[in-house]
Amino acid sequence: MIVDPVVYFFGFGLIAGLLRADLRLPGPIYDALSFLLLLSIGLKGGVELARHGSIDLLLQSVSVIAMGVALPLLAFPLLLRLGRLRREDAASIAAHYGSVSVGTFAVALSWLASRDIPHEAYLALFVVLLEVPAIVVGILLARGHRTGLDWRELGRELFLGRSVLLLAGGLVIGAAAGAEALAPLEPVFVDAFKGVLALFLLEMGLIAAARLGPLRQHGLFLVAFAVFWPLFAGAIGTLLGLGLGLSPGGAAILGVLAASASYIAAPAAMRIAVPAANPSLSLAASLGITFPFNMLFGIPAFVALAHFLGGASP
Amino acid sequence: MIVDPVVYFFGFGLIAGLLRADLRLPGPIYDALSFLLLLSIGLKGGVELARHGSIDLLLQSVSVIAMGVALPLLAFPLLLRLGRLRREDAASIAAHYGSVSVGTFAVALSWLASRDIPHEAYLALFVVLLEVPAIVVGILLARGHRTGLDWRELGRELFLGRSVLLLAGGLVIGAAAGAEALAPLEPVFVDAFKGVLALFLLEMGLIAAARLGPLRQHGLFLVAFAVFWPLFAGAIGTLLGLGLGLSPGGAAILGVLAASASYIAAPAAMRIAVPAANPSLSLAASLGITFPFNMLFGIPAFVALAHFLGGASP
Amino acid sequence: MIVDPVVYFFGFGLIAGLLRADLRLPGPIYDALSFLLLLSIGLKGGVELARHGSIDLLLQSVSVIAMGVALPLLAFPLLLRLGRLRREDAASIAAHYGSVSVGTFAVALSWLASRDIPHEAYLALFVVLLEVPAIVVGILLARGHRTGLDWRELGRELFLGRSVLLLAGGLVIGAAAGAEALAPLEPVFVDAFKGVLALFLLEMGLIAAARLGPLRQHGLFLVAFAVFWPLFAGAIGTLLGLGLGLSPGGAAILGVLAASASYIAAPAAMRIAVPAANPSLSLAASLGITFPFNMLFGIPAFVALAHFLGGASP
Amino acid sequence: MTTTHPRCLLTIVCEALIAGRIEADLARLGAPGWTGTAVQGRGDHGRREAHWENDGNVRIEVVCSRELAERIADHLHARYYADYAMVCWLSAVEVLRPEKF
Amino acid sequence: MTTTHPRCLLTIVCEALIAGRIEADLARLGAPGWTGTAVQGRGDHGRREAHWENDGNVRIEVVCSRELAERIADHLHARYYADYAMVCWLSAVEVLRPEKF
Amino acid sequence: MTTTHPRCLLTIVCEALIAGRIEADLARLGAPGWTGTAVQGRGDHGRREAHWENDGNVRIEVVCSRELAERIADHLHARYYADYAMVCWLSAVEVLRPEKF
Ligand SMILES: Nc1ncnc2c1ncn2[C@@H]1O[C@H](COP(=O)(O)O)[C@@H](O)[C@H]1O
Ligand SMILES: Nc1ncnc2c1ncn2[C@@H]1O[C@H](COP(=O)(O)O)[C@@H](O)[C@H]1O
Ligand SMILES: Nc1ncnc2c1ncn2[C@@H]1O[C@H](COP(=O)(O)O)[C@@H](O)[C@H]1O
Ligand code: NA
Ligand code: NA
Ligand code: NA
Repeated sequence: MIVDPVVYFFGFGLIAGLLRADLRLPGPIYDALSFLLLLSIGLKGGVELARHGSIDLLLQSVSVIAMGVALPLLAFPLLLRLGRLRREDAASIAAHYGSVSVGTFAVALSWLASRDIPHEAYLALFVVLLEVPAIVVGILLARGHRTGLDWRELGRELFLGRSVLLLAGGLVIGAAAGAEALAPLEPVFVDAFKGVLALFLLEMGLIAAARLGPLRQHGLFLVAFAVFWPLFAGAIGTLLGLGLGLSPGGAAILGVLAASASYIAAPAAMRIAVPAANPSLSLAASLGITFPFNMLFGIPAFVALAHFLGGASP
Repeated sequence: MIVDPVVYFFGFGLIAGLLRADLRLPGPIYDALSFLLLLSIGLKGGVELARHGSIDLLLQSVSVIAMGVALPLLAFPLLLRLGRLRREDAASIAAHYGSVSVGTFAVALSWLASRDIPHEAYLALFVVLLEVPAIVVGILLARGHRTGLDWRELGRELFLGRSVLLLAGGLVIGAAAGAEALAPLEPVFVDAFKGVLALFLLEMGLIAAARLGPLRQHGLFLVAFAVFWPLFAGAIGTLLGLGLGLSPGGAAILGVLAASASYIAAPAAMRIAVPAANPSLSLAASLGITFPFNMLFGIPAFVALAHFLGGASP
Repeated sequence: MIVDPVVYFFGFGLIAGLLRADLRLPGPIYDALSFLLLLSIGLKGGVELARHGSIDLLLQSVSVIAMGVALPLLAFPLLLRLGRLRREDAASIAAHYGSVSVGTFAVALSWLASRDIPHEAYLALFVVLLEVPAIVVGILLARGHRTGLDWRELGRELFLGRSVLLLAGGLVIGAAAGAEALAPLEPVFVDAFKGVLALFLLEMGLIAAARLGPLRQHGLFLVAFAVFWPLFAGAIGTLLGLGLGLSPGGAAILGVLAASASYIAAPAAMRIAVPAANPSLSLAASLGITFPFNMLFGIPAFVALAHFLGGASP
Repeated sequence: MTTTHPRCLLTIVCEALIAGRIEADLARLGAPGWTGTAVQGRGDHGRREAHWENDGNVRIEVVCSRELAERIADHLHARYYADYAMVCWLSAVEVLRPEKF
Repeated sequence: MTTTHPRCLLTIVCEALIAGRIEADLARLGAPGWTGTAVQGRGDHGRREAHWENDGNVRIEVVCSRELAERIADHLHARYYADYAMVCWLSAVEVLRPEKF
Repeated sequence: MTTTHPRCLLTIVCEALIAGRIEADLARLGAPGWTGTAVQGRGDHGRREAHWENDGNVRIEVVCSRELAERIADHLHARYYADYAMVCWLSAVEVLRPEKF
C-alpha cells in the first residue's frame, strides 16, 4: 500500500503543529483553499451528474439520506451508555460522525484517481445530501422536546452554510454548463486540485495537532470510538453503495463518506444549537483521530471491501 | 446564444447574496483575484502591443480618450434633467458610466475567445486610457468652479490607482519581455485566467446583490438609464471602433468598454472629490444592473452590431 | 545579457513603491506566495536529493555550513572597523549577509532554467544549511559573553522558523514521495512557480522601495558594502562549489547563496536576540541594494565565473 | 473649549460565531451604532485564535447612554454568559454630538 | 506605587477611504502617535463592512493631552462629519511616560 | 440597577514580534485574560504596518485589578521600553462579574 503524497502534507502539518512551529497559513488563504476544493468537487460532480444522471439517482439519494439519519441514531446510545458521555456531548458527537468530511472525500477521490479505479463521479451529490440530516438528528437528540430554538435561523445556517452551498452551486453550474464549456476553467478547478488539496491538508495537520490535547483528558473511550465507529459506519456505507448498484469504487466512496466525521459544518451548528456540548471533545475525535485514520486506513479498507464483495480486484 | 459559464458564477453569487448566505471570499482573496486579472490583461495586451503597435495607434488612442470625455458630457444633462437627480449625483453617475469596468472587459475577452472571434489583443491599452478622463470630467461637472480640491492628491489617486497602474505595468512588462520570455509565466497569468475570472465573478455577484437595495427607493429612471445608456454608449463605441479601422471583434470590445460602468476606480475617486454624491445610487446602477446586463445582453449585442456593420458574420 | 522577465516585476514594484502607489498585495497573499515558493523549492530539491544523493553530499554539507560560519566572521571586522558601525549593527549585518535569501535563490534557479544551464537540483538543501549558522554567529558576535539570552526560545525561533521548516519539510516529502507520485501536484508546485515568483518579486520591489530611505542617512559605506561584499562572498561560494565537485551551474548557485543576504529569518532573529541593533540598516542594505544587485549582476557574474573556471561555456 | 457630553462605552469580547446574534440583539435593544473588530484572546475558555473557522473572537464597542449600556450588558449576561466565551466592561467616555448616541 | 500621568484618549471611527487624510491631519496637528485598526460597524450611514474595497472602517486611537484631543476632534467635526461616516469619543487614561504623549 | 465593580483596563501597543513573549509574561504575572488585535500605527519608532512580516503592531487589552495592571506596566517598562516600539496606558472600567477579573 503506497501512501498518497498528499497525506505526507498532512503528516508534515501534524508534526509542525506538535512542535508548535508557526507554519499556519493566514486564515484567508485557508478559507480560499477550502472554497476552491468545495467548488471544484461540486463542478466535477455536476458535469457527471448531467451526463449520467438517471432515475436510479432518486432512490440512491433517498437511501443515502436515510443512512445520514440512521447512523447518528445508532451512534448516540453507544456514546451515551458505553461512553458515559453527557447527553449533549453524545448527541453532538453523533451529529459530527453522521455528517461528512469534504477533506476526507477529496483524499478518497485523489486516492482512486491515482490508482485508476473507476467510480461514479457524481458522488459529490451525496456529500451535499449527507451533510445536514445528521446535524438535525443530533440537535433533536440533544434538546429533546425543549423549545426556544430558532429553527428558522438554524435552517439558514445549515442549508445556506458554505459547504452545502458551494457544493450545490458547483453541482448546478457543472450540470448546466457541461464539460466542454468548463474546459477553460480546468487549470484552476481541475489541474490545481491535488496541489490545493496538499496545501489544505498541511493546514489540517496543524489544526489537528492543536486538537489532540483534549483527548488525553477524556480517556480511551473517545479514541476507541474515533477508530472503530468509522470502520463500522464505513462498512455500512460500502454495503449500501453496492446494494444501490454503485461500482466498487463508488461504493467505497460512500463508505468513506459514512466513515468520515464533519469538522466544519457540524461544529458550527452544534455550537449554536447545543452550546452546552463541549466542542473540543467532538473536534478532537473527528479531526485528531478519525480524519487521519480514514486517510491512512479507512480509504484503502473500504476500497478493498468493496472490491472483495463487488467483484473486480482493485 | 450560449451563456459563457463564467456568467453562471456571477448568477450563483447573486442568488447566494440575495439569500443572504455567507459565501464571501475573504477581502485579501478578492483583492488578489482582481490584482491577477488586471495584471494578466495588461501583460497580454503588452505582448500584442509590441507585436502589432503602429502609427495608427496614436490616432486610435486620441479618439478613444475623446470618447471618454464626450460620453459623460452627454450623460450628465440626461441624468440632471430627465432623471431630476441632484447635480452631484448626476455628475457622479456620468463619471461612473464614462469610465470602464475591467470585469466586463474580461468577460468580453472570454466571450470572444470561446467563439474564436478574432480581435486586436492590445485593446487593454484602451481600458487604461478610458479609466481616468470621465472621472475628471465628472468631478468638474459636480464642483463647477468651486475651489478647495487638492488636485495633486486626486491626481495621485487617479493615475497611481491600482487598476490604472496594474494594467499599465502589465502593458509595459508585456511589451518589454515579449511572448517567448513570458511563456513560463503563462500557467499563472494565462491558463488560470478564466478560472480566476469565474471566482471573481462569483464574488461580484455577491457584491451586486448587496447593492440592489437602493434601486427600490430611487425609482424607475435609474434602472432605465442603467439599461438604455449602455446600449446607446455601446453602439457609439462599436461605431467608433469600426471607424478607427478595428476588426469587428475589436470594435465590439470598444463598444463593451463604452457601455460598461466603473465600480472600483470611479466610486473611490468620487467619494473623495465629490463626497456629497450618494455612492449607493451610482453603485446600484453600475454594479446591480449594468454589469450583469452587459454580460448577458450587451456583449452579444455589440458583437452582432459590429459584424452586421463591419462585414464577416460572427 | 537578457533580463529574466521576473526581474521586470521587481522593477515595477520598486517604481510603484518609489511613487508611493498603493499596489501592496494584502499580507496574507504575500505570506501565501512565499509559503508556496519555499515549499516548491523544497519539494523539487527533495525529489532530486533522493535521485542523486550520494556520500559526497555529507562532505559538501559540512563545507557549506563551514562557509556559513566563516563568512560572517570575515564580514564583522570589516563592518566594525572600516564601516565604524556599532558592535550590534556590525554583528547584525554580518548575520544577514552570512545567511541566505530564498528569493535570490529562486531567481537564480529561474535564470539557469531559462538558459538550459544544468545544475544539481538538490541545492535547496544548502539553503536550509546556510540559513541558521550565520545568525547564530551574529548573535554571539553581538552579545559576547553576556548572559540572559533564552537560547532555547531562540533555537525554536531559528530551527522551527517558517523558511527552514518549509524547505526542510518540502525536501523530506519530495524525497519520500518521488517525482512520479508528485506529478499531479505539479500544476501548483512546478508550473505555477515562475508566475508566483513574479508576483512575489513585485511585492519585494514595493518593500525594497520602502527600505531605501535609511541608506541616505547612513552614507556610502553601507552602499559599497552591499555591492562589493556580495561580489567577494559570491566568488568564494562559486570557488567552493567548484572545489566540491559541483557542476558550473551548481557552483554558481552556491555563489549566489553566499552573495545573497537574508531579509526574513535574520531580521526576525536579530530583533529578538539583539534588539539594540538597528533593523533598518541591515534591511536597507540587504533588501534595497544587495537583492536587486544580485538579481541583475550577481547571478550572471557567478555563472560566468563558474563557467570560466569550471569548463563548459554558458 | 469644546463642549462634550458624557456617555458610556460598552466593550464586548465574545466568540465570533455569535457575532451575528449579538448584532441583531443590539439593533433590537436600540443601540445607536457599534464598531466590531476581529480579535483573538485568552480567558476562562482557553486560547481563542482566528486562524481556524469559528474559532476567533470579536470585540464590539457600543457608545450609548449609561442606561442602555447596562440594559445590553444585563441581556448578554442572561443570554450568553453560561454557554459562550464572553466578557464585557463599561467605561465613561465623552462625545461631541449628544443627539447621535 | 507606580506614578501615572493623566492624558486623553481620542478614539475615531471612520471610512477607511479617508484614513490617509486623517493620518496626515494628525501629523499636521501634532499628535504624538496613533494606532489604527481595520474594523466594521453600523451607524447612521448603515452597515459598513471591510469585504469590498473602499467599504471598510478604520478605528484610530490617539493618546495625547486633553487640549490636543479636543483640537483634533473639532477639526474632524468641521472637516468630515457632514460628508463621511465618522464618530469619535474622548476618554480619560493614565500613562507612565508623560514626556511621550 | 446593575451593580458594577471597578477594575483597570491596561492597553498595550507593541511590535507584533514580541507578542508571544508578552503573552507569556501576562500568564506568569497572573493576568485573568487578554484580548489581542492586529493593528498598525505611528510613534517614535516611525510608521509600523502589518504588510511585511514582523513589521506589524499588536494591541493587547487586559482587564484586571489596578495593582496587577501597574505591576504589568512596570514589568513591560523595565523589560521592553528601551529596545522595542511600545506604548501602554491605563484606564478605569467597570465589570459585572468581579470574580472573573
Ligand atoms: N481579563 C481580560 N481582559 C481582556 N480580555 C479578556 C479577559 N478575559 C477574557 N477576555 C477576552 O474574552 C474572551 C472570552 O473570555 P472567557 O469567556 O473568559 O474565555 C477571551 O478569549 C478574551 O479575548
Ligand atoms: N454608537 C456607536 N458606538 C460605536 N461605534 C459607532 C457608533 N455609531 C457609529 N459607530 C461607528 O462609526 C461608523 C460611522 O458611523 P455613522 O457616521 O453613524 O454611520 C459606523 O460604521 C460604526 O463603525
Ligand atoms: N500617542 C499615541 N497614541 C496611540 N498610539 C500610539 C501613540 N504613540 C505610539 N502609539 C502606538 O505605539 C506604537 C509604538 O510606539 P513608539 O514606541 O512610540 O514607536 C506605535 O507604532 C503606535 O501604534
Ligand atoms: Na459520516
Ligand atoms: Na463606459
Ligand atoms: Na549569504
